[in-house]
Amino acid sequence: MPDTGRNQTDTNRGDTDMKQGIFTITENTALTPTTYRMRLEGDTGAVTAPGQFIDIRLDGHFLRRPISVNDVTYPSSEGADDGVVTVIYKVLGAGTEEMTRFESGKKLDVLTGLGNGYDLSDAGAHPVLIGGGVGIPPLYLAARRLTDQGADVTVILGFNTSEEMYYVSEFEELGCRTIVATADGSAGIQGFVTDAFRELACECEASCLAEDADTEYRQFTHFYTCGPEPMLRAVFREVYKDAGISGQMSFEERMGCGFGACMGCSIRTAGGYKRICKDGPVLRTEEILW
Amino acid sequence: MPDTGRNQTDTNRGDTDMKQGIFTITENTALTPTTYRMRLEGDTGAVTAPGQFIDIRLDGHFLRRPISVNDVTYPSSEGADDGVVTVIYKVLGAGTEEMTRFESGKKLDVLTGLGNGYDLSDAGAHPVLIGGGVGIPPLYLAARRLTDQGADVTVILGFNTSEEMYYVSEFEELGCRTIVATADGSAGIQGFVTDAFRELACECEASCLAEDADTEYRQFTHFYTCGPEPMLRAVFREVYKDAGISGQMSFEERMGCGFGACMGCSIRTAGGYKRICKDGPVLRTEEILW
Amino acid sequence: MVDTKVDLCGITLDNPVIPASGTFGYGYEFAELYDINCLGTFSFKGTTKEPRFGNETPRIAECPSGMLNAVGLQNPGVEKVISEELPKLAAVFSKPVMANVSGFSISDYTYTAELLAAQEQVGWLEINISCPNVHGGGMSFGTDPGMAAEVVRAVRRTTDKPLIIKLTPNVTDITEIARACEAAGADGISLINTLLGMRISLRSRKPILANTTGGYSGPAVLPVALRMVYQVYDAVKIPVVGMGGISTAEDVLEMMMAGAAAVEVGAANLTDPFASRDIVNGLPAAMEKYGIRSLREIIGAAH
Amino acid sequence: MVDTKVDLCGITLDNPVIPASGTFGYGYEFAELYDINCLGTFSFKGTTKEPRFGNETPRIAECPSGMLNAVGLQNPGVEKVISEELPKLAAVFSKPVMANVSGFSISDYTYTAELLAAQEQVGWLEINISCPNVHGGGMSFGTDPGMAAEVVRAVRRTTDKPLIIKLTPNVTDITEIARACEAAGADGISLINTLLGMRISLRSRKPILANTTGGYSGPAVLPVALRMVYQVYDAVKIPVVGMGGISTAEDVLEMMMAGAAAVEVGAANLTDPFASRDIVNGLPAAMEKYGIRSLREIIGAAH
Ligand SMILES: Cc1cc2nc3c(=O)[nH]c(=O)nc-3n(C[C@H](O)[C@H](O)[C@H](O)COP(=O)(O)OP(=O)(O)OC[C@H]3O[C@@H](n4cnc5c(N)ncnc54)[C@H](O)[C@@H]3O)c2cc1C
Ligand SMILES: Cc1cc2nc3c(=O)[nH]c(=O)nc-3n(C[C@H](O)[C@H](O)[C@H](O)COP(=O)(O)OP(=O)(O)OC[C@H]3O[C@@H](n4cnc5c(N)ncnc54)[C@H](O)[C@@H]3O)c2cc1C
Ligand SMILES: Cc1cc2nc3c(=O)[nH]c(=O)nc-3n(C[C@H](O)[C@H](O)[C@H](O)COP(=O)(O)O)c2cc1C
Ligand SMILES: Cc1cc2nc3c(=O)[nH]c(=O)nc-3n(C[C@H](O)[C@H](O)[C@H](O)COP(=O)(O)O)c2cc1C
Ligand code: FES
Ligand code: FES
Repeated sequence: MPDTGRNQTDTNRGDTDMKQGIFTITENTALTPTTYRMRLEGDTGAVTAPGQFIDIRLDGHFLRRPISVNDVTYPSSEGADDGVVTVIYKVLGAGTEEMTRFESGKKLDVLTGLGNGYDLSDAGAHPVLIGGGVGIPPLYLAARRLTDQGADVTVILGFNTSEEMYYVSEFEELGCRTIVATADGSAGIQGFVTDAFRELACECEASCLAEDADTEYRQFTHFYTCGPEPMLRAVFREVYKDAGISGQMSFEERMGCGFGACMGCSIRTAGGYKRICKDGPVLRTEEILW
Repeated sequence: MPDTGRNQTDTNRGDTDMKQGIFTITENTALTPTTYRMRLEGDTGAVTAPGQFIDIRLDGHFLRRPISVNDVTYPSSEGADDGVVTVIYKVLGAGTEEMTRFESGKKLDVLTGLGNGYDLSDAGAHPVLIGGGVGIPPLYLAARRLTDQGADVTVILGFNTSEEMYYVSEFEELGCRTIVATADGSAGIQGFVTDAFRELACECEASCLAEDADTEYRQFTHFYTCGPEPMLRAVFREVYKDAGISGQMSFEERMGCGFGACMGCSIRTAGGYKRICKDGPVLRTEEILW
Repeated sequence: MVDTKVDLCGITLDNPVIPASGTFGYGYEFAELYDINCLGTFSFKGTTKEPRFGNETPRIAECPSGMLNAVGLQNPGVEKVISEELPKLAAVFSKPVMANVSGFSISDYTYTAELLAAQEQVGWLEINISCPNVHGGGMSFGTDPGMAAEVVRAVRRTTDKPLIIKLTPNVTDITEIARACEAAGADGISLINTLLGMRISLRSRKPILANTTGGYSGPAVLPVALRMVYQVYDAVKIPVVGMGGISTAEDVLEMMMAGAAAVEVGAANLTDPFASRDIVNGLPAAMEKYGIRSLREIIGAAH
Repeated sequence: MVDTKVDLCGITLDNPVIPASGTFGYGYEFAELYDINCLGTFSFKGTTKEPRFGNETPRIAECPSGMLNAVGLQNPGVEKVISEELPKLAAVFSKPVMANVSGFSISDYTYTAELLAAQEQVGWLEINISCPNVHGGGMSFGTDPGMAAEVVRAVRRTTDKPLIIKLTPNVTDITEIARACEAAGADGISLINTLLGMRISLRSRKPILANTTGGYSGPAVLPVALRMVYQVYDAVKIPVVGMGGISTAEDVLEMMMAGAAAVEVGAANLTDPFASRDIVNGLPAAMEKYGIRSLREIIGAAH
């Protein structure tokens, strides 16, 4: 059974003092035919935790587009006047399609510091990060910070096919044990991230990680995940329910405001309703009603 | 009494085969603090008569913005691949305000070849061109073509104040006798274009122009005008009704389509209803119901 | 190869794209630009018994993602439409055309409808009981189920040609009006006509339109149109022609999923004269993108 | 110096800008960003007798120049609003606030209104008889003059505080409803609530909103809102609070010229958290541009 001892409503971890700012695009390049990385220079002071997101205003579209922080630097740490926030986005509809045409130098109106983000203090020694498709980007900053704080990080990345793969080497370069799963088997393990998790857990049962391996899978101390809802449900079932590992899951909802004002993104949790934009997007397994 | 002998419905002079094209801005400069000249490079083949207009699509605005042709060149006559159409616009609302920020190289979706335009074959030897404020631009191409065809052209330009003056020297360089009137008297004659017209006519009564000066003012053979409606009404009254000179007047209406499809711009004339965008914008004095 | 054919009251259209009445004249302004036979059909300018000049100008005002018009049914009257416009139209359009009819009394409607229905070129009558621009005019018929039904019954007696009733969206319950029209013998329902709106000039401090109010159309009205088409599809069995804000092939798909058997394109023709042609040309690629083999299969799919 | 003060049912506002109910929470999300005392006042989230979770997600869909919402009146219920939200609000907002009340029966309305009216912080009650998202809910009150009047009469008995009745635009004749409310004792009319709309996902071929339809707001609805405010201004003597699509200081002027004594700003707060503050700050320059010395002088100027 999962650990239900912790305070289930304490998900407001990020410093949620949102800021509005004008950012300048310094990079906008294709990582795959449909996935792009954009770097934005500006006041990144409000970006605190991995798993937070920014909300980008696009001309000709009424609502902003929420995109997770993939990485962030701050002025002080770089000697530059501004920090840089990196996002990775997939072309889905008209807005992201248009974003692919933006050139360096273009200025964007961006809200930063949105959402709670992942709480890394719960990671333990051996966290596992599980990302699927467009859910992978926020795990990168989490992985960077976790390795910085000395954790032994395993990363499982799921893609449909090898052509859609990106950021595998980036995770490896952080020193993470990085496992890939593809639905069509064109790279890594054939199957979903949960298949990779099972294989990994079995393989590890008798491995160096299994310090207190009295229960199956107990070698992972915590998990962090982000990805499409079917993947989240599978991870919830297999990693949390079956394997008994607690974790933190990042959700998506269509948003009106992105900063807690409109109740457009509320879902029910064990701790009452939560606004995905402000009380989330990261929820703990213990509060999810699945 | 004005000459009513001519065919009142024959205002379809321009070759109205409208074209849609993408034009590239090659210049966008302020002539006065609120008046800008924009040059657009592209297929100018549909632009035939002076007094025609183009219709510019602006991102973020639903309707196009109609602007008169100020000047035009064609590929063959310049040896270039494309022709250039020049427009002069005044900042009035959100659309023209936004146009001031456009930079060279920007591409615009433009309809060209709209409207009938002025019929220069009626000019006679001594035409007078009367323009007020933002109505001056289309007269420039008319003046250029009229001087080319050997007419002795008088131009009366009306402004509110000397600070808003533009294009006076351009008309002079064409060899036109150019008279300026300003409402505040800060340049030229103090008063309106009709005041200038009256002074001019009086002065000329005994001058070289008054070849058949049996009637007052008869030295001018025809007039062409464009400007704000109060000015058009004054010109209609004083130049057409009082002085008995026939002419052609260019009108403005809020437009839905700009090419004759929606009936958004219809007005009543002596020859039945006319669509300002297609049967106009130029109407003959004889068909105007004022 | 995808199949763009649809059926509208017994006539097969090559594709569901129909330029909307009042935005396509009698077709020949557009025929100068492209071969308008690429269209499913088109609905010509609203025709009345008597010639009408319409309202004074300004008749047009810009809005966010749309426009107001208060043309006021300018048209040369049904006799001249038949004697002058239809022959010219025949020269550039060889498919059955949709005749849009307006009126200010039941006898206006029957008079005009009967004459137009007798024209071989006319495939469908679209009876506009919804124009909001004419004082004391069409508005009243389209906002009351009883009066709407009366118009339909009267016009029904004049012709066997398909009768499509065009509804105004400026009502509390669109389904009530649609059902009344169906019961009275309509063969189809088209909607939406324009939403009643206004704009004011900050300079003059007066309404921009000479008519004070006007009809709002363009992309801004799409969500309202989709909702009403969705509701009417559930309320009646006869086909629904959907319109309001359509400007892309994807909008066509969305409107058909809401329940439209065919669609009309209005204001988009004004801001881009090639819009209807481009929508027709864009349909196959849009269908492939969303895995649609035949347009017939998606009509009402969202229900 | 221009004068931005206006009066609303006996209370003077420093300026006419009022964030609209449902788009400003209970104020403190915004109070973290700027001093919300710069606002005329604001209307807090629609409050009901019982706590409500509202509709399932998705609750939001994008539209041309606007958005759909189907939040469904999520709120903690009137008791908690009074015990928890209002004290927190008092810490960041020192002016009288507008209490927005919704209900599903007359007794719901009177129960909630009476409790809120008794709060010293509450300056006005805004009775929402128009939310289109709740099945069998507020909709029916706002679309029928008799039922609208019944709500007003009942709530009137519970309080002497100013009663502003918020109307839905999804009706055939807005003036009829407004007049019924005035006759029943309303002190003001606010409009428009959202236009009923829908969007469909081409991928799933289903409505985007879990609730199927939702309320359309944002710049796209401005022309409809202006028209209705203009009509209601002519129909009643009590002040009109105008809203629908306002996102700039110039929109405020236009709405006031149509007849609004004050205005509300809704969706604009969501896409730009500083929108209401910026509109307030932009008013003096906009007034100077159009030669307006006092806002009071332009109310209804377009008539
Ligand atoms: C907290 C959060 C973090 C996200 N992080 C990322 C990321 O790092 N990389 C990435 O590629 N995508 C991310 N997304 C999804 C991203 O917001 C959508 O793909 C994007 O908004 C689609 O915009 P569009 O104009 O291309 O699509 P359209 O379908 O045209 O958009 C229409 C409307 O629906 C909204 N919408 C559509 N799909 C989604 C969705 N899946 N989630 C939320 N809103 C949606 C849009 O924001 C817009 O308001 C995130 C979403 C959320 C909520
Ligand atoms: C045939 C014709 C030729 C023109 N030639 C010129 C020219 O050479 N130079 C120039 O500066 N202006 C010219 N105008 C006027 C010009 O079209 C308007 O100033 C311009 O459309 C204002 O746009 P805006 O967005 O700045 O104003 P807004 O007021 O924001 O525009 C809102 C809407 O109203 C329309 N509109 C506003 N004012 C006018 C107007 N006076 N005439 C027509 N539509 C209007 C706009 O096109 C737009 O659809 C011409 C107009 C016509 C009809
Ligand atoms: C300029 C203009 C004129 C119109 N005239 C008519 C008309 O004569 N008869 C009619 O039934 N509808 C008329 N309409 C309404 C359109 O046919 C259509 O119902 C409406 O514009 C909604 O579609 P859209 O959003 O694609 O424009 C007119 C619309 C416009 C914009
Ligand atoms: C997310 C959202 C929630 C809303 N909730 C309420 C509400 O609880 N009560 C209410 O009276 N109106 C509610 N409204 C309607 C607004 O107050 C306003 O009437 C409408 O949005 C039109 O204004 P706008 O175009 O400026 O948004 C809501 C609107 C939005 C966008
Ligand atoms: S999107 Fe507005 S509260 Fe979350
Ligand atoms: S603007 Fe459409 S006919 Fe003239």
